[in-house]
Amino acid sequence: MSDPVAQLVFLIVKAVAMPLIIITMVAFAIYFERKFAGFFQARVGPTYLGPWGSLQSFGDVLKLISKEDVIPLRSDKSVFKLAPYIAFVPAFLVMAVLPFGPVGGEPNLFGHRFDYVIANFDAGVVLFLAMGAIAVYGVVLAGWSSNSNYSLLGGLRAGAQMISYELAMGFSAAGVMVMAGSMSLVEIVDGQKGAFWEWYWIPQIVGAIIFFIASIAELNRTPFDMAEAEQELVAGYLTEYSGMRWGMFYLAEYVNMIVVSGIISTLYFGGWRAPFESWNVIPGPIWLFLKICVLIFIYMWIRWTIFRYRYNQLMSVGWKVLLPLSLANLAVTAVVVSVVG
Amino acid sequence: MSAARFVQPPRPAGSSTKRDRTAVRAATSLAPTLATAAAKLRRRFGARLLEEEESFGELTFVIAPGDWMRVLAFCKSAPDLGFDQLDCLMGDHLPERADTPFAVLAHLTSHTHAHRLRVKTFLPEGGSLPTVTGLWPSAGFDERETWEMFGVVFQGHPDLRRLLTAEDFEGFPLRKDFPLEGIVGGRVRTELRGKI
Amino acid sequence: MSDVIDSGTAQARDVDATPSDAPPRPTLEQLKERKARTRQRLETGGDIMTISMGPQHPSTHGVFQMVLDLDGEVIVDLRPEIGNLHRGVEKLCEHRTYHQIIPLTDRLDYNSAFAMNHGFCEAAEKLMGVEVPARARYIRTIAHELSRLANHILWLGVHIMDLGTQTFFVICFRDREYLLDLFEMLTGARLTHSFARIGGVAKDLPDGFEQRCRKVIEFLPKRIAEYERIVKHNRIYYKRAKDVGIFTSEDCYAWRVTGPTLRAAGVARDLRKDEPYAAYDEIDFEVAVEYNADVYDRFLVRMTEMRESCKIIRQCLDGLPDGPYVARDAAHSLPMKRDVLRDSAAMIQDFYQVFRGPQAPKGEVYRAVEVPKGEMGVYIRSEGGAKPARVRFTTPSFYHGQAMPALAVGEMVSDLVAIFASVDVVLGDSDK
Amino acid sequence: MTEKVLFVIFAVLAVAGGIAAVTRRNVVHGLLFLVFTFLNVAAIFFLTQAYFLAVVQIVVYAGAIMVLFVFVIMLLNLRTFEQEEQTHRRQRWLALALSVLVLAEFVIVLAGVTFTSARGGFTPEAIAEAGGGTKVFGEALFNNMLLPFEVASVVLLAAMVGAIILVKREKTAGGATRSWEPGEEPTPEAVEEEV
Repeated sequence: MSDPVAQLVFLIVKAVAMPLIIITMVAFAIYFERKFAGFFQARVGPTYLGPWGSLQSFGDVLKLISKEDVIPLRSDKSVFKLAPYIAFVPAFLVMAVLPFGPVGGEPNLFGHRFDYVIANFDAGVVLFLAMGAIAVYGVVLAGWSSNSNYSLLGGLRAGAQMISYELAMGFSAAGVMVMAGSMSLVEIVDGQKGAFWEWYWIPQIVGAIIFFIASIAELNRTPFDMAEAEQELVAGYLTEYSGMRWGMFYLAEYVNMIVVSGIISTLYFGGWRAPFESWNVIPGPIWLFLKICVLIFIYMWIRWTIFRYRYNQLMSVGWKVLLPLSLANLAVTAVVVSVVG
Repeated sequence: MSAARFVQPPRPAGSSTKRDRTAVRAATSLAPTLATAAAKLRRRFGARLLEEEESFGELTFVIAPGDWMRVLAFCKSAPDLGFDQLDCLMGDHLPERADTPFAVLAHLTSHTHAHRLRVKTFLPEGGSLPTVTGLWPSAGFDERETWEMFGVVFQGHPDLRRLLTAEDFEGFPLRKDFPLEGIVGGRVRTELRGKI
Repeated sequence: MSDVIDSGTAQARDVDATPSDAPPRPTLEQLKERKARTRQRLETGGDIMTISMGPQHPSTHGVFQMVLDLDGEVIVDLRPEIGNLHRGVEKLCEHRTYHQIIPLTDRLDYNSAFAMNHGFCEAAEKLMGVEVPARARYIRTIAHELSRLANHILWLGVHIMDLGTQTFFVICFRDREYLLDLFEMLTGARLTHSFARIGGVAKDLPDGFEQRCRKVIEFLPKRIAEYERIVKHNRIYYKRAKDVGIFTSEDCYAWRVTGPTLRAAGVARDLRKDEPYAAYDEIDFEVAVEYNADVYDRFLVRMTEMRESCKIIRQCLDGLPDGPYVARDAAHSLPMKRDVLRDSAAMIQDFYQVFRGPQAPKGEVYRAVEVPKGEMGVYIRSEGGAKPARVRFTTPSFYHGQAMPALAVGEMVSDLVAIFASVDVVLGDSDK
Repeated sequence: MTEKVLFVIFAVLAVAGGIAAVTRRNVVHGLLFLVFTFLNVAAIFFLTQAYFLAVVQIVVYAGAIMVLFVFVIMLLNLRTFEQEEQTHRRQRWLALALSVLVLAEFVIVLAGVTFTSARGGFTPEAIAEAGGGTKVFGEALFNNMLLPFEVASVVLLAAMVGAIILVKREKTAGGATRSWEPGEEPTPEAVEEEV
């Protein structure tokens, strides 16, 4: 088996396995979200299906698929049907550029080189931002095509919010790009050699915090869940959706959460690297998985404890606080990097 | 006039709140401020106050429908009366009064003087009163309810629609001749939605 | 239940302890100016979008409907619509004896059912001239304050949930459970108690109630401190609630908005003090007052009220007199149950009351009491006999819902839910 | 070979999307097809290994600008658009003339270019040697073509300011009458006179 053929086989294997792994993670993320919610609220959460209720999400998906799919009479039907897919697909594409282990170097598998990334190309961070921009379409179009005022308000809120926070997110990620001297996620991880105090989160602490906050807004989770603010807009852009179409938005939300956690781990927390170099005997994917789990837990923790912002407060936080801070962070980083080295 | 009340600090703790129970319970005589207010009303309107009744420590004046606005406006604006809150405006049906079977009652409260007054007027079938929403906006729902329950029209009310019953309900449910059971109107006539 | 309480997570920590450098109280003019500032948002013009918020909506607390005209997210006009829960209680009252009306009043404000029973009984007693014995007055005070606690805790959970935190709602429900357990022990029902009777209450305090009740009221202030720790100093809550939905004392008078909303506007108006009933004039407590007239201050007022309620209950338990729990008034009251089983006169009275009803004199009365949501007035006109000729419940929610346009126009949709929750509307109360 | 097949597929899709974009009556559908075209163009950039350019194409065109576009369309009433179509009847001929002109321009430019010359010295090997596509792109933009870049940004800024001024509305008082506003309060004098 020559190397190009092996690479092709590896690529197919990775491209098939990755979505499956993510979908499984999503199912358990939903399960854990509900378990954590129960824990925070002094109740038990799902218990019936599977051991400790752990198969609940699969049951839910079956239920959603078998439910009637209601499409409002006066909606824009083609757009209404298209919107869930637009929201669902981009998140997966980002996983293609996320390294989950070492890339390049010596042959490590059956005499061939197995790269722990699906596609290594030099604009990975920008691709993440681009896919975020595409995912907005799903939400905005869902809101518009439902022909409901609540949906429209939710869609508009989501659109404005995602655009505003994407700026702060991009600029804080630019700090990391400047430090690594590259936009490739693989090279960003390569730049973070060593133990955990050598990762980018210490020099880029401001950027990391801004990126994290902006990612909450990007994910539409409390305290920034304007788009589907249940107490204000019923369910925002999801108001008219039902059955598996609604389920796809719901799943997309969790896929996004996993992807964003992966991106944050890669940008600031050394990606697949172990916190101490001697611990690198444990393979990279496991470390990345653990980091993603911790970040997801923090997202859940925040969701079940914090109040929701008002819409105009959200915008002023984004434009008046996060954006200037991230710009300043970028400027300082650029000056320091060009002076020091 | 409410400003005086507004800056009043909360009662200090422990200041004797224990009152003489018998005095409170008996409460047959009117509060002194209310006596002053009643005297002032009598002086102002004289014979226009058709009846005056004092029972259970409450004071009631019966006036003619034509004086409704005048008396209530005076009650609100005169400093000694100072009825700044309309506690409740309601209707009543007394079929035994053949000519004027409908009563409209206004319960007034004063935050300045902490006293209450009831003003009452009797109306014939199909009678109407001027609205007092200009004096107390809270009369809006009260007047709508009185209209839908008794059929008393309030002239000049900004939005006199049915309030509690369905918009296509027929009849005036709180009149004594309205049956307790059975179906009277109230069938869903969708073509009327938004028009009544 | 006791072990559950003891294992609670509450720490005895006094959170606020009024700071000595409290901010100066705003004057009425300053408040009006602040309110005018939100109204300025209206002057932007633009296209209007009309939304029907309710009758089925997560934060209208029932079937309240608000038709909103929005300019972007700013509310330009608001039309409240009620009546979706109308059950014709007033009409029913005209066909029931006074005793039979009491269960109907439960269904008005079902979150504080006893307060509603109590208000009606006070009015009926005023009409019939029934003297309530001391023990009954104290038991009524206890039950009334328990219902105030239950109502405010539920209010708090719902209010906070409307601002986006679902966890807090469950915490509040957990603590409301202790109060409902007490009610269950006291009255046999958790929600609709029908516990008050003309001239007293339905039953005496059951055995063990006092110890249990004391435990709960020892424990609740710690929980209230915990709520404050979570909510009062939360930055997002502060930003969402401060200077939102300003409603000055003048507005309150004009729209007949009473209760905590009025007290948050700096008016120390509390019928428990001003027109005392039950045992309130024999007990020391303070009226909670705040001065900024916004959502935040309404929260503070309710927190103080809950502490005061605990204080009142403790005093009532300490000074609980002996004696009958219902008036010995053969013409108007039901007899005590234990007498019915022993005494033929009491049995005759029981039959008489159940089958004929209390014989009220001719006349009309209006009696207002301070229920948790505000002032509830009961008007009764009697033409003699066992059934009233006209009953009118002047319920607080009716007016609070009506005042929504004056409260919320100029604010944003997100504030609307906070404001609507802050004035505390329950639809059973509003629609009658 | 694969590359060429893929190129043809994407190019056909892009052109089809472009045609659909201008022929749809529903403006939102038209815009969606335009986004589709942009995505296909981005895919073609991917094929030429211009990754950075492809991603930027998505971010800028498909992402930011189009979202704003969708916003504008949603907030305007679709019906007013159809009416405006009728009012601008005369501009049709002008538009036709202009489009012919632009097409001629394209043909002339493209006629003088071969694909090898269009690629210039930037072969994949040369780009890799120079430090990756992003670096090459940045150097071209900020060193060799700095002046045009800055001129373009100033022009865009001017357009932005103009748009803001156009959009900003005159201040109008909020709705004249509100349903809940109570009637006028009678003045004490009027009450006095009546008595």
